[in-house]
Amino acid sequence: MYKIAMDNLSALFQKIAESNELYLPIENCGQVNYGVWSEDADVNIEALKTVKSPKDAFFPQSENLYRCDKEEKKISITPAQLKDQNFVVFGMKACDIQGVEVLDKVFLSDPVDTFYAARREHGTIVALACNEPEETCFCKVFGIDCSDPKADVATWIVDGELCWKALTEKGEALTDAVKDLLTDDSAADAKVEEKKAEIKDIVEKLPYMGLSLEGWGSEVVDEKFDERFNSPVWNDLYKPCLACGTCTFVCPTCQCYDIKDYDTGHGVERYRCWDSCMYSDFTMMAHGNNRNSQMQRFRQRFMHKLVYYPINNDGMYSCVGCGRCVEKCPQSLNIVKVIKAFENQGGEK
Amino acid sequence: MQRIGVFVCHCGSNIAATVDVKKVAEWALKEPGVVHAEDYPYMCSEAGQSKIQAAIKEKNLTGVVVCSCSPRMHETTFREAAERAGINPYMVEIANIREHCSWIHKDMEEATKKAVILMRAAVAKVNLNTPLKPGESRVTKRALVIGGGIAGIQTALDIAEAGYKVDIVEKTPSIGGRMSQLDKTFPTLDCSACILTPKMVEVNKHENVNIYTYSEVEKVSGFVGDFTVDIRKKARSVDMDKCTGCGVCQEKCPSKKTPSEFNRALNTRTAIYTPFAQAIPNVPVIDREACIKFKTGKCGICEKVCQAGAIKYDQEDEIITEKYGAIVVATGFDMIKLDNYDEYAYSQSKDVITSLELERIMNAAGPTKGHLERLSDGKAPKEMVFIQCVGSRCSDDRGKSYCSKICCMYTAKHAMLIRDKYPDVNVTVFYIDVRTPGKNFDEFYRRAVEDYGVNYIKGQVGKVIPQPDGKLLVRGVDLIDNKQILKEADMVVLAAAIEPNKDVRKIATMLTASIDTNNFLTEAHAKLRPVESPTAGIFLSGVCQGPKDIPETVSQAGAAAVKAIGLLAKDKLMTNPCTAKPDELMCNGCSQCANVCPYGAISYEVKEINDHGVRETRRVASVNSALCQGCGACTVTCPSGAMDLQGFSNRQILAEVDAICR
Amino acid sequence: MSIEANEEFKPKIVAFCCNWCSYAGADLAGSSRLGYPADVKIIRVPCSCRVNPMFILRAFEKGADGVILCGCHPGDCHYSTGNFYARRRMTMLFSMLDYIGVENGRTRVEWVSAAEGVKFSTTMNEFVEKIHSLGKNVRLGDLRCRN
Amino acid sequence: MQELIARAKELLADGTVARVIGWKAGDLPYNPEPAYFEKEEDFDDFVYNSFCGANLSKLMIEACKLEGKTLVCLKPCDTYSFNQLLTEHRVDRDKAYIIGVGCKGKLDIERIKKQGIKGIKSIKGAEITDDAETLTIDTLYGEKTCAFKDAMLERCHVCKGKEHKIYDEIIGESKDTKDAERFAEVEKIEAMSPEEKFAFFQKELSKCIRCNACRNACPACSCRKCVFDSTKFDSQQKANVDSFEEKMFHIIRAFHVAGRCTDCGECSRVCPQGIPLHLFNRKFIKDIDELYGEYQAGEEVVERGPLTSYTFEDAEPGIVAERG
Repeated sequence: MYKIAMDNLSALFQKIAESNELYLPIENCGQVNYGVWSEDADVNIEALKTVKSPKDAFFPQSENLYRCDKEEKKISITPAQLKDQNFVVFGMKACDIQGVEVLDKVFLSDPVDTFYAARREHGTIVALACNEPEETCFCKVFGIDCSDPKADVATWIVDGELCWKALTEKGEALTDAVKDLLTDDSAADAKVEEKKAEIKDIVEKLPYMGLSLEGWGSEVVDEKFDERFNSPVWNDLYKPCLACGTCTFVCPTCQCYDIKDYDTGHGVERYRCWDSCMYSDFTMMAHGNNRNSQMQRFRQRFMHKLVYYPINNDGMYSCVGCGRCVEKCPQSLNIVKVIKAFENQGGEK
Repeated sequence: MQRIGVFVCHCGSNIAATVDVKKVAEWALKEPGVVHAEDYPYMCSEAGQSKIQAAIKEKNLTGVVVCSCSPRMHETTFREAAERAGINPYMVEIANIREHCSWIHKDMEEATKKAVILMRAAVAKVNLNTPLKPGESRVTKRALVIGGGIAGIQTALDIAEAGYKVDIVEKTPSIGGRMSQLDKTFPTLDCSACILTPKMVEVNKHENVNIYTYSEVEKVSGFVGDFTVDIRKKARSVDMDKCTGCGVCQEKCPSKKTPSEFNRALNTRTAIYTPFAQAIPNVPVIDREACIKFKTGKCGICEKVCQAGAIKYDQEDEIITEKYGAIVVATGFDMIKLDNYDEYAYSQSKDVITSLELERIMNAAGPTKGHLERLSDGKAPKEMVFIQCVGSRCSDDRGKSYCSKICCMYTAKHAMLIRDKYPDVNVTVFYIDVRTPGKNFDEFYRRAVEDYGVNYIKGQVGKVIPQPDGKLLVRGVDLIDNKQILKEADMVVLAAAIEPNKDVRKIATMLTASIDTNNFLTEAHAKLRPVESPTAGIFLSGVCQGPKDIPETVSQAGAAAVKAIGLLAKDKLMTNPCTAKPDELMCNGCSQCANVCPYGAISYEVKEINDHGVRETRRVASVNSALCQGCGACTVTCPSGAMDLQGFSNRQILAEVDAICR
Repeated sequence: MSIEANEEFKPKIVAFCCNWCSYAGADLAGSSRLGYPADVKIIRVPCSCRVNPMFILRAFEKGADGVILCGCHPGDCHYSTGNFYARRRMTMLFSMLDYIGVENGRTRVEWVSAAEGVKFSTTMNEFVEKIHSLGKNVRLGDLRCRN
Repeated sequence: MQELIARAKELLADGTVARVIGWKAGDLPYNPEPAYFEKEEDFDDFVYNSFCGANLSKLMIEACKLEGKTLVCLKPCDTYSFNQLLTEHRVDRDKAYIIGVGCKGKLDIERIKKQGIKGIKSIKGAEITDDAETLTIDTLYGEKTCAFKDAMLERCHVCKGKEHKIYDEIIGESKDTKDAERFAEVEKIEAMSPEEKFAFFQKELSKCIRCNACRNACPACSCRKCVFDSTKFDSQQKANVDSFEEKMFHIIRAFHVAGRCTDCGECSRVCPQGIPLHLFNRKFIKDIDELYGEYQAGEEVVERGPLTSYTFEDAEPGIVAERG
């Protein structure tokens, strides 16, 4: 295992940035979000949760697909360029990494989303274990171990040092590129193991650890599905929902997008941008909307994460327990409350 | 997708000299939706219009853009032409490449580029135009004339003669106006009263005319064809039906110190009074501010002496609400205040008077019974000086920038009358220019100079200095001999500028008629529509539109009447289809739009709305398109954009913005 | 030195004119041959109160360097009260633009009557000059449009 | 709180109201959610404490469409919003039973977390009956304390006052929390140079993710369909595609609520990115006060707001440049 002093991180970032675009948590006006590293960026690598997930690095909130240019009455189409530059996302937590896996299943399965695939190909993920998990975290419920994140490189902060371990070929390549700055230390392994145990210890004490996914997942089919889908509980749950898109936009796994045209005056730029199932025009069609009430849209979000997605993806949930929605919902609604609400139904009527 | 034809007008060389019209047409063909483009020397001509119509038919056009002069000039022409060729007139837009382009730019390349952009904006708009259909509204067959001077009287008579009901609202106790104060008229020198009084009688007797004297317009709402007007009939304190006009009350009234408005405050009147002997109606009013009974509760003499029992102290103002199809403004003029012209000593000497005051002095019914005499000592003057352009043609803000138009002529008249009646009086006129454009006007002026020996001096008077002996020292210059002149005069007459009646601004605001900085009402077109206000259904009669003399006033009064008659003759009017329209699916029913609507055209109804299958009963805005005039205030107030303006929709305007900025 | 640096700055200026006064004032400027730069392009609206702040922001978004709104003088509105509302709305909008750091000379309101051809022309000349002094609008430009 | 629950149950039982809108205890010490209570047993979860910051007045738009009256708990500042909604015919007074609830300042969990307090297990001092000056917070990483004032929402520091502007009855006491000038922040920005102003807003707004939480939480933004969701202005955007659109959205949003915004502070409270959105609205409020006379939206039900009225003598837009 390699290590580097935390004080020396800026040198490491500089080194990585020499040949890569580097995304990492940056503090701007009191909020930490992933952004492109620059020398004067206020890096905050120790922040547990960025406001937005690092999903943008692979699936940006808005991205151009192609442009139509009009010259007289001829129209030419130019596709937007695919990502062709290597980049590194530094400091991703285990939950967010699992989020990328959720996206992979959507965008890399047939038909492959070439924009996403190009980003995945050129991106290297450096993971960071969560030192001080918070009360809103519940990744363990989905089988995620935040003490031992799995990515191209895994890192831990232990006693003022960043311990570094390459796990994949991409990880090895990145490690080679920055080797000058790292020191090999076999003693670090033991320290990391100690740290892992410490983190796991805290995780056990988190309030949401006991959350049960009983009644959700890929087994919810046929009658069980109908029962859950038609449950009156939804009717109570959605009521305070403001129909804003906060939960979907901070979520590391939400992958719905809308395609829009932008009139540049000389032609049209077609772009996609994140959509939100909370919005009234979500899946709006010419005839209207097939989810025309907020209850239906609210239900969509949670049924998708906890039922539809698992059914289509071998039982994998598309919630990773990052807890961002728990923190950010203006009305304090969230997926945990939804799961609990059904739990309280005592295994349904 | 529209099929648009673009027609570029040369306007002879007006456009073509600065804008490469061929290029504009060429560029037009590159615009989305444009399937036809051509240029032609005069698009507005019969042949030009035929070209548009032919293209509409041959190319199946759905929209037309004409690049030409201002839409204010020929929009209607082209819309009508398009309509005759079978497309909706509101599918036509004008790109103004003359007033806004060729006439103000010199560089051909620059002007052509701009013309292309203006064309693009118009094309972008037409791409989003939708056919609009005018609605219909009723016409109330009754006209209102505001002002009972010669202009108002003539207009009312002409309308009445055509068979329509007409009401006159006159602020003072009698109709007659300024003309009733005049002694003689130019250039014929006939007696003003002799020609006016029969008219007054005629209008008063006319079965189609109803006169509200001592009344004012209080409120106006509605629109062309359907105005609703509140008229305040001020309490006269005299019962119009009972009063016989015997005049005893005026003889006996003990309050005699109020300056007479009719005699320009040169003498006084009683508290109960008729302004002048021939007043119509011949019913006095009680001036409550002067009346002892009203001030102290004591007196009541008039009530005692009135045999008819017509005195009504407890009479109250009455509000009459009436509907009209057309409104004619004939509010007339007043002389300016001379506070800014103290150098002429108007406020210092009783013998410095205005021309209108001179009219009263010369009039047999005036304060001096028609004898020309100095008001200070009653002596007959020997030297009289007239000063022209007092406050007219003024280059600074002391006076008016315009020429009052009538002064040259009435001064010649005064000079001539004085020289005729009092040959021993010397008359000197200081003038800047003498303007006599009018039938027999110059001849009239020359008679004053040549036959009556009036001394005209081209030059201005700098100061009038009252002397201890009561004479007036006039200091001026003679510009022709280029010398200073000092002249002793017994009387000085100032040809003060005329200005619109001070109430006209209030009235214009009520009528939403536009008014210029001098308070003259603006005509719809200075040359082609001089008696109409830009506000539909409002017509202009007399000096309220600009300075003019009696024959001009009378002819304009007739013209305004004809326009009003033309309107009243219609049973229905087509209403402007460019009105606001709410999208009920989006409307919140918040009432903000109704708050800013100047016409009260927006109301609310609770109804069931079906939004793609979701039914809900709720409050939504509804626009009365007959009342809506299409200003668009509501569209901006509406936060969701539920309210839009047809013909000037959000998307249309944005398309123009985009086209200009791209 | 690049070619662009030498290129003369040609501002894009949108003028919203009410149909009754200012558009007619512009017509009068035209028929009186009172020139002003061709950078000014006029959009006819029925009344100054028809101008939505979104139109103005949109113009900037699409690359305008200045936007001016002309209407009837207060009290002379053809619709009697339209320009009073426009006046408050624009005061608010301009104040907000100033507040977020947009140069406040880029927007202007001027009351021009149908009789004021001279005023229309001098106003436009002044405004264009002002925009020249401010240079290209970068603070409110749409990045997507620029490329 | 018990008095409130008892009264609500009573009104529900005697049929005066068909439902109650209040707050339901959350699953963490600080996340109660707005909720409907229709049966007596629902009240087991009823809570009213210093974390009940949400303004419930906007929920009344939907509640007024239901059968029967709805009891709604409104804090003093929420009553301004309710009045404004009444002004705009968005709620029905006859369908509402308003209990004005006392307020001793509301807490912002973000401000607590900003102080490095994490892994929160419980919080003492947030009960409405407490007069504690300090919050005692038990966390996974030990016990922490935090001054109540330091954890208060921005809006409570510039509180408009604890007087309920509309209510059927009042339950609970209030405590004045104002300790800052309402327009101080705005004045600070006004004093900046154009470059500084631009940099300030550019930085703050670059965080915006266009989640629309500010709009959707705002009681003044009650449009059935927002212009930013409709095609009417070609303004329909779901994401900021560039820096202009962030500004456009926030300027227009502020403009649309100008003269209608009660300064309830919900926009800033709900912003997941902590953008001080109230600075936009408060700027307009300050301008309106200065140019058109003091006006507090929602103080009472009025017919016309400042932007739907005028005077002949109003300032010209050029005043913006003159003020500098």
